[in-house]
Formats: sequence, C-alpha cells, structure tokens
Amino acid sequence: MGVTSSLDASGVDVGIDFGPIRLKNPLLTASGCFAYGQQFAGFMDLRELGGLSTKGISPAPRFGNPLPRIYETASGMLNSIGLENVGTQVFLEEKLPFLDALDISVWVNFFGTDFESYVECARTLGEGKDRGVSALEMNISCPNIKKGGIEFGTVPEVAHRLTKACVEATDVPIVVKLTPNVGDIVAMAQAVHEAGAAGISLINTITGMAIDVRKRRPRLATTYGGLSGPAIKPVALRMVHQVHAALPELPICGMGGIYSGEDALEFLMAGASCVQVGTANFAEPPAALRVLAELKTLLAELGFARAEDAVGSLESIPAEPPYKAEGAQ
Amino acid sequence: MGVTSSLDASGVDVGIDFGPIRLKNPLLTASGCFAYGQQFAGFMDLRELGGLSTKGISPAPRFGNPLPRIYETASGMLNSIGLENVGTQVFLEEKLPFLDALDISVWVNFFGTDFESYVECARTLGEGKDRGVSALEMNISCPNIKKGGIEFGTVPEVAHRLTKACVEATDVPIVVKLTPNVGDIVAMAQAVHEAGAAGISLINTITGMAIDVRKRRPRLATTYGGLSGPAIKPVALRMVHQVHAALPELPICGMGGIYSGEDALEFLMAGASCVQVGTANFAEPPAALRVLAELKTLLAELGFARAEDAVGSLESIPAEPPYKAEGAQ
Amino acid sequence: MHEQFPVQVSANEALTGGYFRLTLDAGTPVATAHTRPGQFVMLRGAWGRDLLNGRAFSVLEVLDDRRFSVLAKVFGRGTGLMKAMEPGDSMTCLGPLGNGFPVVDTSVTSLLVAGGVGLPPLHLYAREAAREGAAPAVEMIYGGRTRDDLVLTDELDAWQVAQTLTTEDGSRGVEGRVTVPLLDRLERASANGETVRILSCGPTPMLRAVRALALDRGVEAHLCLEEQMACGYGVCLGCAVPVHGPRPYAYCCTDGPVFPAQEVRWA
Amino acid sequence: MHEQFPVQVSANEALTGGYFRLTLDAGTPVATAHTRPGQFVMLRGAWGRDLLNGRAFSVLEVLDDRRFSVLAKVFGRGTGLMKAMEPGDSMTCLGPLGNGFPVVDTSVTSLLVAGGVGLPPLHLYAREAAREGAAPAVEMIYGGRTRDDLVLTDELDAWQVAQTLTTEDGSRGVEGRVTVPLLDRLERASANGETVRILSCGPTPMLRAVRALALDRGVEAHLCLEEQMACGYGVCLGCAVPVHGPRPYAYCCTDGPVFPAQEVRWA
Ligand SMILES: Cc1cc2nc3c(=O)[nH]c(=O)nc-3n(C[C@H](O)[C@H](O)[C@H](O)COP(=O)(O)OP(=O)(O)OC[C@H]3O[C@@H](n4cnc5c(N)ncnc54)[C@H](O)[C@@H]3O)c2cc1C
Ligand SMILES: Cc1cc2nc3c(=O)[nH]c(=O)nc-3n(C[C@H](O)[C@H](O)[C@H](O)COP(=O)(O)OP(=O)(O)OC[C@H]3O[C@@H](n4cnc5c(N)ncnc54)[C@H](O)[C@@H]3O)c2cc1C
Ligand SMILES: Cc1cc2nc3c(=O)[nH]c(=O)nc-3n(C[C@H](O)[C@H](O)[C@H](O)COP(=O)(O)O)c2cc1C
Ligand SMILES: Cc1cc2nc3c(=O)[nH]c(=O)nc-3n(C[C@H](O)[C@H](O)[C@H](O)COP(=O)(O)O)c2cc1C
Ligand code: FES
Ligand code: FES
Repeated sequence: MGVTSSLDASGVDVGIDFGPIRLKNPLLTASGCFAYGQQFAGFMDLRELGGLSTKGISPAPRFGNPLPRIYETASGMLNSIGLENVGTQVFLEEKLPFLDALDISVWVNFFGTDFESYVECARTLGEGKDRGVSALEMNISCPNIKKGGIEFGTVPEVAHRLTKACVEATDVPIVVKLTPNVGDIVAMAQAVHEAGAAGISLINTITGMAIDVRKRRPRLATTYGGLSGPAIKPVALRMVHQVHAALPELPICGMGGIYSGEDALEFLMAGASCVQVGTANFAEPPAALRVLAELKTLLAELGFARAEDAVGSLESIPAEPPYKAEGAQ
Repeated sequence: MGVTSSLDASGVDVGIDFGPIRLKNPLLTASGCFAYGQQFAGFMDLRELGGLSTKGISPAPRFGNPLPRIYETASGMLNSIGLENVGTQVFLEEKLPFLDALDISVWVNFFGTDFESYVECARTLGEGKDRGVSALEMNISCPNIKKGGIEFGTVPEVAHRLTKACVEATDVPIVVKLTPNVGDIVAMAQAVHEAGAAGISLINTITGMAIDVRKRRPRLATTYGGLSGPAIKPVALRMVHQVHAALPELPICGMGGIYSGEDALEFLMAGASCVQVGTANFAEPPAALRVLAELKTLLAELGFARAEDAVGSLESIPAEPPYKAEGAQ
Repeated sequence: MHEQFPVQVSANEALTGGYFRLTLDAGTPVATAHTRPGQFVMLRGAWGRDLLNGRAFSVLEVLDDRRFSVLAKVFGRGTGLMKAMEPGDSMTCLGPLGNGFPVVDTSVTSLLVAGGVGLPPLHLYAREAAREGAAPAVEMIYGGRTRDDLVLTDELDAWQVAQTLTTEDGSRGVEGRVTVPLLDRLERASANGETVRILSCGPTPMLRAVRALALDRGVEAHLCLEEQMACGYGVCLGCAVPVHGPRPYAYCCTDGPVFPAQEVRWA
Repeated sequence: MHEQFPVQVSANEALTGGYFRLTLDAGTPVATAHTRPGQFVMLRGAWGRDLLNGRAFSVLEVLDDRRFSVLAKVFGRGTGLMKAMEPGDSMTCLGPLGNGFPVVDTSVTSLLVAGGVGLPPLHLYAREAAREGAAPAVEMIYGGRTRDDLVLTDELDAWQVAQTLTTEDGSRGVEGRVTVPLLDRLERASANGETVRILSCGPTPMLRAVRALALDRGVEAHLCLEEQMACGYGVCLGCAVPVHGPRPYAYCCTDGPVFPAQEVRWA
C-alpha cells in the first residue's frame, strides 16, 4: 500500500478511504498549483503525499490567457491562467508515466469546452486507469474559459446530466470539483452525487477582480480572475460544512487557503475526508508535506488515533443558560 | 448644501448624485459598523461624511445572537451579531434627531422578519423623511437571522416583489442591499432595479465559518457568520463591475474591504457612485474621513476634476499583438 | 472626545513565564493618564491587513500623563508581534476604554483575586490603594501554574499590600488554585463578621470558580471579563456578555469589562 | 535538486535614490554560489499571510558560496518591509532561478544597457567579465531620472569597465535616456564594422525602446524581463510572456527571464 505506511512515528493512522479511493494520507496538492508534479520532485519526496491533482486537462492542448494573469490581494491572489494544458494525448504519453511511478493517488483534473468534449475527455483519460490514474477530478467551474462552462457549474440539472454522462463513460471514479460562485452549494453537490460522482472537491476559486487605479485598468487582462488563498478559507470551510451536514455520505475533498496542519484539520472536522493544498505551494514548494507533518502532530496531540476519526467531528457550541427577562421593559 | 462644500482644497468636486440622493461626497459608513453614529462623534466631525448607514432596524427591537459573535480570519473577520437593534420606534424617537442635526445623507438600514414586516418597516421609517432620513437601505440579505430571509435575497422574483411593495409603501428612496451569496448578482440587481429601487448597495458579507480545532467547535455560536474586510474586496469589486456593466443606469453603492482612498477609487472606477466603509471603522474610528482625504488627493493626482468622472471610468487592457503560430507543430 | 493616538514603545521587558511588560509613550499628554483600574486600551502595530483589528490590553501602570504600560503573554499572532517589538517601534492606541473596578473603599476589605494576564487591573488597583494610603484595605490573592507565572510580586511587597500567592505545582506560595486561599479568607471573614468584597480578573475558568464561590456565600464580587473584541468602543456589538436583567446581553467594552458577579449569566 | 533555504540579513545598506542593497547569508554553502547574471531568487520574510508569495530579485553580487546580495527599491509592501530589515532578520530564499544572459564572449562587444532596478544582472555581468579579464569586451550604458538614481557606479570604474551614464535631467552624465548613447554607439559600431550585441534589463518602457532600436538595426539583443510571478519555478503559469514561435506564451521564470529581443511579441 505505497512506500510510506499510513501509520508512522506520530502513532496516528492517517490512511483515508475517500469513497472507492484509498489514500495513504489525506494530503493532496491542488490542480493548477502543482503542474504535472515534475517540478516538485527536486523539492520533496513526492511519494509521501496522499495524492495530487494535475493541472486541468482538455481533449486538445490549450494555450493560456493574455497577461497579466495573476495579482496578489490581501491574503489571497487572483489568477486567470486560462486553463493552459498539454491535452489528453500528451498528458497520457508524456506526463502520466512519471506520476504512475510515484505510487500515490493521481487525480487527473479535466474539463471540456462543451458537453461532448467533457465526455470524450473522461473517456480518454479513463484509459489511464492501469497506468496510475486513480480518479478523474472534473472541473465544472471554469471562471476563465469563455465558451459554455458557466451553466455546467451553476445549474444543478445541467451538472447532473454532465456528471452522469462522464461517470458512464469511464470506470475511473469521478470526483466533481464545484465552484463556490453559486447560491446553493448543497443543491449542486446533491445533483452530482445523485449522478454517480464518487465525491466532490470543494472549492474552486471565487471570481474576483482588482483595479490599477493609476492605469484605470483591471489588474488582469481578462478583467476577472479566480481568488484563492487564506482569504477564501472561511467560505470554503462553510461550504464543506454545509454539504457534509446535508449529505454526510458524500466524500468531500476540501480546499481553499490551507497553509497549516491546523487549517487542514479545520476542513476535516467540517466534514472533508481529504484536503488539497493549492496556493501555498507557490511560496513554499514542499508546503503539502509540512502541512501533513503538522496535521499528524496535531491529531496525536488532540488524541485522534485515526485521521478518519477527525472527519466531521465538529461539535456545536453549548447553549447558554436560559435568559429570563425579569426586568425587561 | 451642507456644512462642507463638495469643492475643497484638493480642487476636486466630490459631490455625487446617487440617483435621487445628493451626496456631498461619496464616502458613507456601512451599516452595523457605525452603530447609530453617536459613538463616533467623539472621534471625528461627522458632518464631513457624505453620509452614513445605520445599524439595521426592524419593526420590533431585537436582541442579538449568543456568543462568540466575532472572529478574525486572514485579512477579514466573521461576525454573527444577529441584527440586534432598537426597533423603529426607539430609532425614530431617540436616535434620528442626533443624525438629523448632522445634515448629511442618512441611510436607514432596515429589515423585516417576513414580507409584511419589511413593508411595515419601510412605511414607518419613511415617516422620518422630514426628520433627516434620506434613504432606506433595505437589507434583503440577512445571513444571521433564521426565519424567512434567505429567499428575499437570493430569488430574483421574490426580491422584486418585496422591493416593489416597499417602494410603494414610502416616498423615501429605497436602496436595496444585496447579498453576494448568489450565483447571479446581475439577475438580483435587475430584479430590484425594475421593482423601483433607487439604487443598490453591494456587497453585504459573504457567509463563512471558522473552527477551533482544540475545542472541536465552531468559532461562532451560530456556526456560520458573515465575512467582511480586505479579504472580500476582490469579490465585491467584481460584483460591482458586473452589475455596472449590465445596468449602467442603476446607481451602486460599493463596499467590501475599503481601507484606503485607493480602495475607494477602485470601486468608483468599477462603477460605484459612492462607497461605504465598514470593518475599517473598528480599528480606526475616523477611517472613513481618512479614506475620503486620500480619495480626494488621488483624484486630483490622477487629473479627475470631479469624483463623478471617475465613476465607471475603467478601461480594458489593450490587446496583445496577434500571435502567428509560425513555427507551431 | 475619545482619542486614538500614536504611541512608541519605550521599553519591552521580558519577565518570567513568557510574560512581557510593554511601556508605551504617547509623547504628549493623553487620556490614559486618568485610567481607572480595569480599563483597557486597544493596541495595534503597523501590521498590514492580515491582523485587522486592535487587541485589548488592560492598563498595568500609569507612569505619567503620557506613558503607561501593559502586561502580556504570547497568545496568537498579535501578541507574538508585540513580544518582538523594540523601543522606538510605533503602535496606535485607543483608550482608556470601558469601566473600571469600584473605587477603593476603606470600609471593606477588597480581595483582589488575579490569575495570569488578569493581573494588570488588580496590580493597578493595589497601587492606587497604596497611593491613597489604603493598602490595608486591599489584599492580593494571585495564582499561576508555576512560580514563573507569578510576576511583579516585588512591587506589591514594596507597597505593603498583603499578598497570598498560589501555584498549582506548589513551587511558590500555597499549592493549588486561588480559590483555596480565597475560600479560607471568606470563611475567616464570615467568622469575624468582617465585610469583604472580591475584585477578580483572570482566565474565564478561574472567574467562573470565583463567581460560584461568591454567589454561594453572598459575597459582593466584581469580575473583569475578556471577550472577543473588534472595536472596543461599542459599535461592533461583538463583545456580548450574557447577563441577567432587562437585556440578555451586555457589552464587555462599554458596559464592562467589569461586571457584578450576579449579573453574569453563566451556568 | 532545487533548494529553498533560510537566509539571514547580514547587511542592509541604504544607497542614494531610495535604493538599498540587502546582503543575505545562508550560513552554509547554497546554490546561489553559481548564479549566472540574470538569474533571480524568490525572497520572502516572516510576513504573515497578507503577503502571500515570494518576491523576485535578480542577484546583484555573489559574495561567496553562502552569501549574496540584491539591489532593490521600495515598490509596494514587500519591498517596503525589506527596506526596513535589519541584520539578523530572517527570510526564505528560493533560487537561483531562470536562465541568465549569454556567457561573456570576447569576440563581440556586449553593450550592457541598464535602468533602475534592472542594474543587478548587468552589474554582475560586468563583474564576471572583469574577473575573466574580459572587461574590454563589455561596456555599460546605465540611466536614471536623476543622479541619485545611479548607484554602485564606482565599482564599474574599479573593474575598468567603460560606462556611459545618462540622466533625464542631465544632473550626471549624458542628458536623456539610455537610448541616446546607445544609438550613437550602434552607429559607431556599424560605421566601424564592429560586431556588438545588447544585453539589457530595466523598466519595460526602456526595454521596449531598446528592442525597437535593436530590431530596427538587426543587432542581436537579449532582454531580461519582469513579469508578475507567484512561484518562480514554473508551476503557477502566471508569468507569461507573449512570444513568437511554436507557442504564444513563454514563461518568464523558466524560459527567461532573459529572452532574445526578436522572440518577444510586443507591439
Ligand atoms: C478587556 C480585555 C483586557 C485584556 N487584557 C489583557 C492583558 O492585560 N494582557 C494580555 O496579555 N491579554 C489581555 N487580553 C487578551 C488579549 O486581548 C488577547 O490575548 C489578544 O487579543 C490576543 O491577540 P492575538 O493576536 O495574540 O491572538 P489571536 O488568536 O491571533 O487573535 C485572534 C482574534 O481573537 C481575539 N482574541 C483572542 N483571544 C482573545 C481574548 N482572550 N480576549 C479577547 N479577544 C481575544 C483577538 O483580538 C483577535 O481578534 C484582554 C482582553 C480583553 C477583552
Ligand atoms: C525576474 C525578476 C527580477 C527582478 N529583480 C528585481 C531587482 O533586482 N530589484 C528590484 O527592486 N525589483 C526586482 N524585480 C521586481 C520585484 O520583484 C518587485 O518590485 C516586487 O515584487 C514588488 O513587491 P512589493 O511587495 O513591494 O509590491 P506589491 O505591489 O505589493 O506587489 C504585489 C504583487 O505584485 C508583484 N509585482 C509587483 N510588481 C512586480 C514586478 N515589477 N515584477 C514582478 N512582480 C511584481 C509582487 O510580486 C506581488 O505579487 C524583479 C522582478 C522579476 C520578475
Ligand atoms: C494559479 C492557479 C491555477 C489553478 N488552476 C486550476 C485548474 O486548472 N483546475 C482546477 O480545477 N482548479 C484550479 N485552480 C484552483 C485550485 O485547485 C484550488 O481549488 C483553489 O486555488 C483553492 O485552493 P487554495 O486556496 O489552496 O489555492 C487553480 C488555482 C490557482 C491559484
Ligand atoms: C459587525 C458587523 C455588523 C454588520 N451589520 C450589518 C447590518 O446590520 N446590516 C447590514 O446591511 N449590513 C451589516 N454589515 C455588513 C456591512 O455593512 C458591509 O456590507 C460589509 O461588512 C462589507 O463591508 P466591509 O468589508 O467594509 O466591512 C455588518 C458588518 C459587520 C462587520
Ligand atoms: S468590542 Fe465592539 S462593541 Fe464591544
Ligand atoms: S512564476 Fe510561476 S510559472 Fe513563472
């Protein structure tokens, strides 16, 4: 079951079952924040990760958006990379073998430009099943592509139909990555759950904007971009908690501003079975392994024998003693 | 037209017409972050403000939520105060006279617990018209009250109906304050616009959550709370820009994380006619006046003769020279 | 007119147990000169926007009309940054805020019950009593986990204020918590027919225990509470304290931070 | 194996014009020892989470196998915090990253055209040339708005590297921008049949002008570009540079920051 045992010095069993997917620990790296993994091999032992999610793959290769593409905001950053990627073919041939050799859970993040290309993409990538692909993470929330897109991630019925078609197109479990740019995240989660998703990833970036007042121009060439980092953590946690409360049997991979083991544990307690580290990788390439080490220490300190025990372990605040308005006017 | 002229040393004319409401400058303070104003009299000359929005008023007085009610997050804070307020009666009798005497634009923020009480509240507060009330800011986005509420702020048809009824109940202009916790902010803006709103306030807080992992408990007694502060600024700006692009004739009062004149100018350029300063007041009671001074300096520096000229003045980033894939494979 | 004014760190003295005393200088006469024991200030450094709001600190010493000090311990990032501050570093200060303890009253014996970072209001109280020649009317009961947690005890000796120290590990003073000598003292008072009152500040579990004791025995007690505060001056309504009375909540910053024990609505 | 390693500030020297030179010490041999001129490091202090990512700085000097320096000017909050750093303060460093300028070549004359914070790569280049005894093969053309914007010029004199200075206000050297002497120099070279190439780093408007000149005259030119960077090592894809060629964008951090002028897709 992998190079690193899920039981280690901390004494905490960090192995996790994410629906049908076995993870040796709950720490993954997030799509678009880890490329295809190779760049990180120089910084860390990738085999210690629970898994990783690749840059989003589409059927054909895509070039990215005009620049500027990124901008830092208070405790966050905006990006509008444009889902640049090598396409399914090059991915399977040139990128997957490296990932396969790592013996960790490889989630291939993917998207299409329309209904058919989503399904085609799922089918093609599903062929990687025996070559190391353990899940397909379907990104139905593409703030940065123009065509189609928006309805897939915001209208429950559309998301249901798309998910169902992709689930039927492949044997590999489909994890649907939802956008937070909706009014009712539970409705979205329920729709894809009922369509056969093995789990969901929550959250993608929140659409945002910044302006350079001196140039009277947006900071990003595409005007809007996706906000990530610590700034969005409270929103991400809330959505994970909402979905877990409504659909306790649906596995959730939580993310959004995770920079420490304590952040990760907040997500587990809210109901996530595993987490992804995204933006944190930029400033600190081996951030995910530091987060994992901190998480283990913290679980041990708090008396959790298994990481699984922490999942959804949140209790509510005890009620105050009743108020009697004796002297009330 | 007020104690302070809209033209001052900076040479910039900062007077603004917000629909039917004349403001001597675009700086207001935000609801729930300025109480009923009195506390600030000791810190600043309130008459220099463009206006203020009161703590949200309901027909009957309300007590707040159990504690803890607030928690600081990265560049933001969560609150779950519970819309505690003195009620319309006490407000009109005890709080309004102080505000009336200031001769600034007083926006009375209000809400109801159901359809009828919204309308009743609008009617009662509208009686303050000759006693200093220049607008009613209708909060249809109450993350912290349990009953009803949610649909008013998230379903365009419901918001339309509610707005229309309140507009008809009073002569005072109604400014509708929208929640960002929706998928399509433009649809919400359009609904209230068509129902006769004089303008909209954007944005209220984003629903969020934080967890104390050592206690295994939420940081707020109500589990969820509203996220405010610099963390949400990119989201607020994006929504202001979206609405202004779609409905250029609808006046927008922008807010969310404004801490400096530069922040305020970003909102104006995105399409807001005026702005509110909320969370910034807590750390620095006269924050709004500092922001105003900075805004004036910046407008002068950038060559704006009138604040109005800055509204919606954003240009887009020039296109890159075309790419020719000469050597492309 | 309230004031928010800039201050400069004029000294930052490390004490035992991780405590530090930060002396701040406004450079010009400021309102802190008239701080009542229990009143607090909201302090903030030039920290960027990830630490949004000020942090509340009880005033420890009023040194003159422009200087005062606070006593703190590292709790999170704000206090961490404060511990690292050096003379000349600047902060902004809002205060003094809130209401202090009842004034010194020589007709009763005031038992000052302090724990941890709850020392400052009672230390200031003891100093005030000593200055007014009322040292005999106050007695300090001050507890910590271990001897290192007890700081600035020499000063009370110098003012001839009686003090009973407690440590949980018995490394200094009475072994146990402050409630041990407090209970003794209340029994002695009741045996003697002596009127005592309790003024207390410290960690919430300690205040709960003190309150229970006081309510049990019908002894007047005033508790200085800590609640999460965003503003410190009555506008955010974040610092609610559950109380009995006409309204279910009072506000720590404006109604308190000192509350009569029987008003507090705790289990 | 890339490295991210802790460094300590060993000196922070204020220069004229608001520039400062920050010397960093890793305490142990690190990869920066082998920095090529034009390569950069990502630096970050213990800044909390409102400044999320590292900031890119070209290496100015490689002092030994564990120490190097950067030259900077206050631009926003990150550089503001750096300016205030004191010896002993710690940062983390990732690097050296990217590709440097082409190696020193004595068969051509390399015109080093620098402006503002674009000095470091060319300063390092000149030093390298001098060390290799190739000082005559490089000539610096270095411009600023006013005389205070020209820093570290003595060092080039010491290495006997020819330098032409320009200021927009004429307060030092030639009045005007770097393109004035550059144009002269290119005409002279063309008249002499001399082979020259341009290596340039500085503000984007300057690089655009230099590129236009070079393309116009068919002179080989290499530009060291600045783009917004989140990671510096090829994973965020934020630092796109529009280029001609098989792909519309190259990446400043991994494909650059030095690019042949004709590849850059600028108007
Ligand atoms: C009236 C009053 C007087 C106080 N006097 C002192 C004193 O003299 N010495 C001292 O060391 N501490 C005192 N405190 C507690 C002190 O305010 C907190 O330790 C401090 O705010 C923690 O900030 P931080 O950034 O280090 O922690 P963080 O955990 O990073 O703070 C996060 C947030 O929680 C708030 N917070 C955290 N703990 C508390 C707490 N116990 N009370 C109120 N807010 C909290 C902070 O203000 C901030 O908004 C007092 C608090 C109050 C309300
Ligand atoms: C390869 C390279 C080498 C550089 N070398 C130097 C150098 O030697 N000396 C020097 O003073 N500066 C150099 N810069 C520019 C330096 O990185 C920016 O000035 C710095 O990032 C500004 O940070 P700040 O926090 O002060 O500004 P802020 O405006 O607060 O930064 C906000 C965000 O914008 C980014 N940013 C802002 N301006 C730039 C810019 N011009 N280029 C890239 N990112 C930017 C920051 O990294 C940050 O993400 C270099 C940039 C690059 C890409
Ligand atoms: C630069 C960048 C690129 C991203 N690209 C993708 C992507 O291709 N597909 C995807 O599903 N999510 C993408 N994301 C979203 C992240 O995977 C993650 O959901 C989000 O950033 C929140 O997590 P964080 O705050 O830890 O970064 C990207 C995020 C960033 C910052
Ligand atoms: C403590 C607190 C209380 C608030 N109470 C109200 C309220 O009563 N009514 C309302 O419409 N908005 C309320 N708001 C929202 C603010 O008015 C504002 O929309 C929001 O905080 C975003 O602006 P900011 O980031 O500048 O604070 C409250 C915000 C805070 C932080
Ligand atoms: S701290 Fe804001 S009301 Fe008390
Ligand atoms: S800075 Fe991240 S890819 Fe270049």
